Amino acid sequence: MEYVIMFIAAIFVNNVVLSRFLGICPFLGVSKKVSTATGMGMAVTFVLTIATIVTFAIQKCLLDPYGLGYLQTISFILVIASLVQMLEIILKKVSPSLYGALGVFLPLITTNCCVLGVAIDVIMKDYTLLQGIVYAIGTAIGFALALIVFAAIREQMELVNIPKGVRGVAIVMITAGLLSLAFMGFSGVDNGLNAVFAN
Amino acid sequence: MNKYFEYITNGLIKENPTFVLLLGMCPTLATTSSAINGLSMGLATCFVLICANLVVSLIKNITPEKVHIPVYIAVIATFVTVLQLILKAYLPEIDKALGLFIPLIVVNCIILGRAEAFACKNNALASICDGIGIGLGFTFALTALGLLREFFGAGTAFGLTIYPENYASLLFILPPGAFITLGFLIAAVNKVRGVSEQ
Amino acid sequence: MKSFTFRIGGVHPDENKITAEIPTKEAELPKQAIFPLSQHIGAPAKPVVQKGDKVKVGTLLAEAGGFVSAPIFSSVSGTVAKIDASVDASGYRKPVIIINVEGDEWEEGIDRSDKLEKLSAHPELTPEEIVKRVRDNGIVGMGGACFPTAIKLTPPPTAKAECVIINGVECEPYITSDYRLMMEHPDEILVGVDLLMKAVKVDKGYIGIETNKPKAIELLEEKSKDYPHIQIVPLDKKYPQGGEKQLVDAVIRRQVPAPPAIPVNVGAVVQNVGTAFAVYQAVMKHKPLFERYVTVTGKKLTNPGNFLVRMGTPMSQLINACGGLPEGDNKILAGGPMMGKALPSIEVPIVKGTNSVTVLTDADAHRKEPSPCIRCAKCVSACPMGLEPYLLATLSAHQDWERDEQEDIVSCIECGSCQFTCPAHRPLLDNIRAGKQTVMGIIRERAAKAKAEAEAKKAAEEQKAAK
Amino acid sequence: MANLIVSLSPHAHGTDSVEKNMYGVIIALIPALIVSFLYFGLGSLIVCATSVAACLLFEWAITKYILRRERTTITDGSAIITGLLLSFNLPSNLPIWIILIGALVAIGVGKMTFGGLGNNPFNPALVGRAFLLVSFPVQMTTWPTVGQLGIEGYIDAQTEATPLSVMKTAIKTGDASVLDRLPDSLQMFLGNPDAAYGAGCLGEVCGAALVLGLLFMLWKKIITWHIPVSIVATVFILSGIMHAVNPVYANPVAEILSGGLLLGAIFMATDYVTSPMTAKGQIIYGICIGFLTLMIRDFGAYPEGMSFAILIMNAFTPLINNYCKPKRFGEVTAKN
Amino acid sequence: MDFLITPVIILGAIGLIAAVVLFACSKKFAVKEDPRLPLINEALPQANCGGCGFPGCSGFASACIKAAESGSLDGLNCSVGGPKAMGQIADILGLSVAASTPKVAVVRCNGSCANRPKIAKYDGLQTCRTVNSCGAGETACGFGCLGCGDCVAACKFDAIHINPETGLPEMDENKCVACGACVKACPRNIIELRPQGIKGRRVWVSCVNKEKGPAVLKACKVSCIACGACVKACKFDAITVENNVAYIDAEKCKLCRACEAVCPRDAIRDINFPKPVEKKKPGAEKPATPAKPAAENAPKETINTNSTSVDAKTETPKNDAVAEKPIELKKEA
Amino acid sequence: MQKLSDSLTNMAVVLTLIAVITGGILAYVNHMTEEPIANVEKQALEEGIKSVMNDPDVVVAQTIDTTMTLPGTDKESAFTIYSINNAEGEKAGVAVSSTTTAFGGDLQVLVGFDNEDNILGYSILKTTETPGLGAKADKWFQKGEKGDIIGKNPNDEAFKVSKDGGEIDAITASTITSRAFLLAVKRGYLAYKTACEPKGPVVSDTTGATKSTPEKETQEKDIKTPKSK
Repeated sequence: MEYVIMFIAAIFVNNVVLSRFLGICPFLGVSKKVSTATGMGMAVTFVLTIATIVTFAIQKCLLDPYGLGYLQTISFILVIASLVQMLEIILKKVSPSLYGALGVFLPLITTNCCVLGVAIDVIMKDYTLLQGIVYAIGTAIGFALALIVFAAIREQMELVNIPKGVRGVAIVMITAGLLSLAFMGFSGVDNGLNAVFAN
Repeated sequence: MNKYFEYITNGLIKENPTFVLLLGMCPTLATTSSAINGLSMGLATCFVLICANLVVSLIKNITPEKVHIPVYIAVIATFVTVLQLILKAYLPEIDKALGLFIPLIVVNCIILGRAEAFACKNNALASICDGIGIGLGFTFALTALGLLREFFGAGTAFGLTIYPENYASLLFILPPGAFITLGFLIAAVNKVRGVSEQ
Repeated sequence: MKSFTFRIGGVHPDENKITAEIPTKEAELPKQAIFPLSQHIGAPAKPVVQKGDKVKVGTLLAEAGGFVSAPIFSSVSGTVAKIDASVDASGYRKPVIIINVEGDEWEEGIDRSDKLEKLSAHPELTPEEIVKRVRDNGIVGMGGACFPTAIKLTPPPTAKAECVIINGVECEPYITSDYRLMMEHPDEILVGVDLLMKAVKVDKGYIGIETNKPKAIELLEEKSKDYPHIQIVPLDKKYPQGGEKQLVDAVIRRQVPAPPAIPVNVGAVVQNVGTAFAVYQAVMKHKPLFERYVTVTGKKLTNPGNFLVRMGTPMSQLINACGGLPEGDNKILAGGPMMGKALPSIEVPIVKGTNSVTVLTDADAHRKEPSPCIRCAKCVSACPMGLEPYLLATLSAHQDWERDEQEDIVSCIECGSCQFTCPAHRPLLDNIRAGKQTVMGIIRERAAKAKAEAEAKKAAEEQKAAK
Repeated sequence: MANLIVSLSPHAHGTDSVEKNMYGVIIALIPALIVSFLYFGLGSLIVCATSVAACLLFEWAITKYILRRERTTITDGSAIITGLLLSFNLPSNLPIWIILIGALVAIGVGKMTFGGLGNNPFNPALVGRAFLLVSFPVQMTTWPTVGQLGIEGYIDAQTEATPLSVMKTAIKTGDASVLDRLPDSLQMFLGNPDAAYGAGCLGEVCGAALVLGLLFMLWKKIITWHIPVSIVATVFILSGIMHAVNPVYANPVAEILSGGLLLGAIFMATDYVTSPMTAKGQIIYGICIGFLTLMIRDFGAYPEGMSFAILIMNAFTPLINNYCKPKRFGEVTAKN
Repeated sequence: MDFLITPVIILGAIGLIAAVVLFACSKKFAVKEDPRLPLINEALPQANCGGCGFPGCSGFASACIKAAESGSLDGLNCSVGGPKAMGQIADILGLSVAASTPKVAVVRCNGSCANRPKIAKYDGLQTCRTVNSCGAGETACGFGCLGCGDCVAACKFDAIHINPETGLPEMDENKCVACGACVKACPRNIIELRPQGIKGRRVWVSCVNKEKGPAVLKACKVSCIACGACVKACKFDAITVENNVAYIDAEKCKLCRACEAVCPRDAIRDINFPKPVEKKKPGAEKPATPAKPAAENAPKETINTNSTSVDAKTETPKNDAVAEKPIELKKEA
Repeated sequence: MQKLSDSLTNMAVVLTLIAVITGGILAYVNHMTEEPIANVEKQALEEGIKSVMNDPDVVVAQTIDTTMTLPGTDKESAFTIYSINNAEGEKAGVAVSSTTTAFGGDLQVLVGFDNEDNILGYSILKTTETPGLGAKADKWFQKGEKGDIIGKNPNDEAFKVSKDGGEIDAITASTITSRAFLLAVKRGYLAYKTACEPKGPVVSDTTGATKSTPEKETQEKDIKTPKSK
């Protein structure tokens, strides 16, 4: 149950985009079409999970034993950058169809701060590997959900007559704000559920 | 010399990373709950940006294509970590306020973006100027946004009380407020620049 | 009375059947008759007369211009004045044959008597013979679409007809010509249905009539007692019940799949009552299609009525016969207010598909001012094809043809229910129609391209094989 | 002779209009409005009037001076509805300046930024209400007891816990006996000025008045049954199960009658602009709202889940519209 | 120096492993791709910000290559790299070379409100497409401009506007880039891309009505009636009459304006000439700028109309020349 | 100058070189800042302890890091208990650092208790609460503020927010943070009691449900051996 609540909390309550401001750039950039958003969401889920496992291993096997906590940022990002690039190269060859669906999004993920953010978060919150993975997947799904919902709203907005002054990024921001306002409704749900299931 | 001056002003207005290029949105939104936080984040980013630009422009020719992203990122990450350590040691308050977003400067697309778009094609001095310009532009945007949010959300500006907090709309300090304020700010900047977005 | 209807959407506009109980009059002969060469779907007819030729009533003026086409016969006697262009119901100037009327002399061979000829008395009428006579006499769908009837009676080999459905629905407001026809010639219609059933080799026929015409239902039920295979089906008052697909759904509970499927793919051959009557006259009386029932109506017309009109008669003559155009802004429609065509001139002639001349005046003539879409989804629930008109219209306005196609814009039957029901008075159908035309163009282009490619490939392979 | 008029078909038009629908909704809101006057007196009047007037004013001013459009849209009734619904979601002693901010956000941010009626992805009244709830949590979560009709009821009202806060206390403390303090269901349905715990926002104190409005709108075919019924049914079934498993969760009838559930289900979730188009989509939408409402009510940090649940589902509406297409003609059968 | 050794070794090891793995992957899983792709990637900033709306820079690069097939990079923009990067990409894709002979769009209809009497009133969606499918429009000319501005909406460069006085679109030559969007948008094929001409001077027949004499005469005062006077007047064999409309081949035209002088209907227009053409027939003066409505000389011209209509009628060819649908016209033009 | 090509040697050398150099730089900077950072932390802690003990002259006598499972949870929580002596070397009380999950994440407080278990003062060590709402906790419960807890005993029945039937006013619109805060204080108290005085009073957890003695015994077993520093 703890994992379930953690998972739900990561998706809705502490939605990575809407309440934690991680991964805003791809959120704004790749949310013009639902299909693209879905692809990006899948790619992020994939990379986030792998990256969390790898960085977890690095932290626990290399950095912690030698007391090198300060190398966290640089080693994590190095690993993530190489990992993403490697995945891209491999996918392109091994499964062109999957590459077609996900591959194009991969380079974008390097600079998606939610990958590094989650990797660091997992260490900071002192999660176990399993918790870390659940958290990572939850976060990624939260990202994908926000992205897809937002893409659908934007697709709809494409078809209406938005006033000239706010057309473009401005209206996208304001809509994201309202979406974030709506998602604020979830706040505290995880604590509430935790309390209920702890009793 | 004029050219270098232009690089600096360019980043401030014409290619303002936040309002025009729309880069580095995560820290823009996350760290602007007050003017001072915005300012600190802006300056921190500015520091990393200048250093990274400088180093990248120096090593641009010895970097093989396939590894240039890891290399640049390693450079950036170094400066970020240095910054983080220094802040921790000498300015713990700011370190606390900015939290996770200090290490996340690494993945701020402004920095990698400038490294790729500018520093790896220009000489060291130009790169520094570009770093200053873009960095200051970013700082300016973050401070403005922080100021607005602080003003509406807490009734203060740089911590000074302007009107009683009871009358302030808390929402502006919360995540939705960040998006909404930035949205209207961008609309206002567009209006001032006389440019209609496509 | 148990009545049926189609299952998706539909609206119910005010009926305004002001001419329902006015018996049909024969319209006066025109001074000059105009015969557009394109009165039907398909290739225009080819003229076989020349300027100065003398013609009689029933003389062939133009022969079918292709497989999907129909011949055109003169409805008057006189001299061919010229072959020129004139405005027809499309709103454009199109080629026409103009005849100066002199007297009223009929071709021999046309049986002008009132005697009812029954099918049982004519064993020589094989299905092929019936279809041939239908084709030679230029019969087209009389409901408005004007599809050559003979083609409908020879379904493609992939589909098998199981029944004939006769459309006596007349769901358009104002129009009463089919109603009058049913009231005045029920026997002929029933024989016509018999003929149609024989032509497509089926032994089941239905006549669908809306319950706002109780007298017609009663009369035909009475008369159809002699025809055990013909069933009268009362239908709810709902527009667009007269649409082919909706009628099939209402009567035999089968839905025709998306285009290119046609009703015969689910076993139904649909014909209008007017067509049934015309088929009767063509097959039994050797009378080509040159006159038809037309309702001339309008709230502000002093003297509306139903007329038996020779084709080629200009509408102005009929309108004058009804008391002339009312004061104020007028909109003249060929057809009813839901699907009729607004005409830029009243000199447009009556053609095979003109079931009504409707005159809308003042407020009725104008569209209401549109306001933004409030996404109330009333168009979605009104659409009889299960489409999303608001979306199709917006996508068309944004020229997003790809998504338009995904959203099945080609299924639209242009019935206008969406626009009728829209509380924001948006010009939904205007947009959808533009989108539909474009998308269909794109589809055709793609098909042609694919075909060309396939052929090129085949040719290349053959060449290879030859080597 | 005057020129003939030409246009494409159809040439006939139904009698329906945007105004008719909007004013229909306003009429449907009248019973609840009257009840709120009876219960909260002057306070209710001030809040309602301020909210409606401010919404109209902002809509007019923004259309005219910021968007610079020729035609203002204040006559179509939508701004009045936004104003009324906003005020129905506010406590009756809310200071005027907060109401003004709420109206400004509702109209300015929630509606006109997107280009006005029909373009907004979120229900403007709810945007205003959620904004106020987050911004001014103190003022927004203290509700005057009913029956304080005079000016003192506005300026310095006695406040009272709402049925919802009683329910939440029961869950938090795990003590089902707290629920005994709830008024009985009939009182909650009819609304009783004397009942303890009769407090709440303006529009949510009398279920009967709201249901009356629902019946009117169904009769006038302004809305269909799908959304209200699916919301209420979901809440009923889900809270029934929860109540059966653990009695600290209030009984389903109380859940339905308390708070803004009926108000939201009848008037706010059914907003044309922000709800799904097809019946199937509307039912999914309703079920999700019901579910989310219960989740937020029972476990979340905010006292009432309805507003947020609707806002969240507003966000999902385009997605629902993408996937819940009406059944196309011909999809059903080809041959039996 | 102890504190230095471990981090250096560990980080060095991470770097080495990353490099080796990346190298191994890139060798082992090498895939052939469009040779231009890496070049474009080079030109792009590789910020992978997604600001362009494509998923990452390489996504944008392949979109550019795809767009290049259709001949233009319209709508693609990299906000980070700016115009410089876009210019480089255009160079790589060889698009900048394409625009060899500068062209400009011209409107081939002069049926202003004054020249073309209205016979009906259109009341519906105000787009040319819709009006076109509704019938001839508000005037009797089934070929002329409908004036609803589909071309204006199609123009991304703000180069075309409806003149409220004439109800006709007018081109801003300086802004027009001859992208052809308006040509595609016009349901009646009135707009044509013509070579810009020396000093921007152009002469063209401003009518596309394919109908025969009387109907054309009646529909519009400045319509081409296919009388052939211009064909005879042209010394360079540049004018042909086909489908009852004269057409000036811009390649052959030497801008002498002899045709304009003889046109009885004033259907030939010119632009950017210093002096108005001398009309052979007295009283029918042609204003130099097309912007001025032809209404001014309309009354005088009615005389011409009457005098020439007789010729036109006698010239009427045999019936077969059926007016074709506007859409099919495009391929010929 | 031409860019280096993508050969294995080049890639490996460059990337390794960069990694080595950056590693070196970082190690050096870390080395330089290690001390100041530790100082900063230590100073902050000392300042904190002094402020929560409401006495500028106290000295930490003993530090106990401990983890235990408290009633009402099934998770181990970490506590740090500082035994405090005053300037004269007499026992002045304890300061406990305790963590709970609040609205936005972990909430870590440092609470000082006098010898009678009454609260001397508190400070928030770590918070991720919302600014303007939960983040107000740093002032809200201080002396003279609305939610004053100074001088109160966490073992009292009334040590709860008023919404839950206690006597402490919750931070406006941040009941969850307030609850979490009080819970943190109470847990700190419990930890200190269980760790230092195994025979301490039987206490109830904050949710209000009474806990029975057997549970308390299990708590004792859960306590890890305290290690002294």
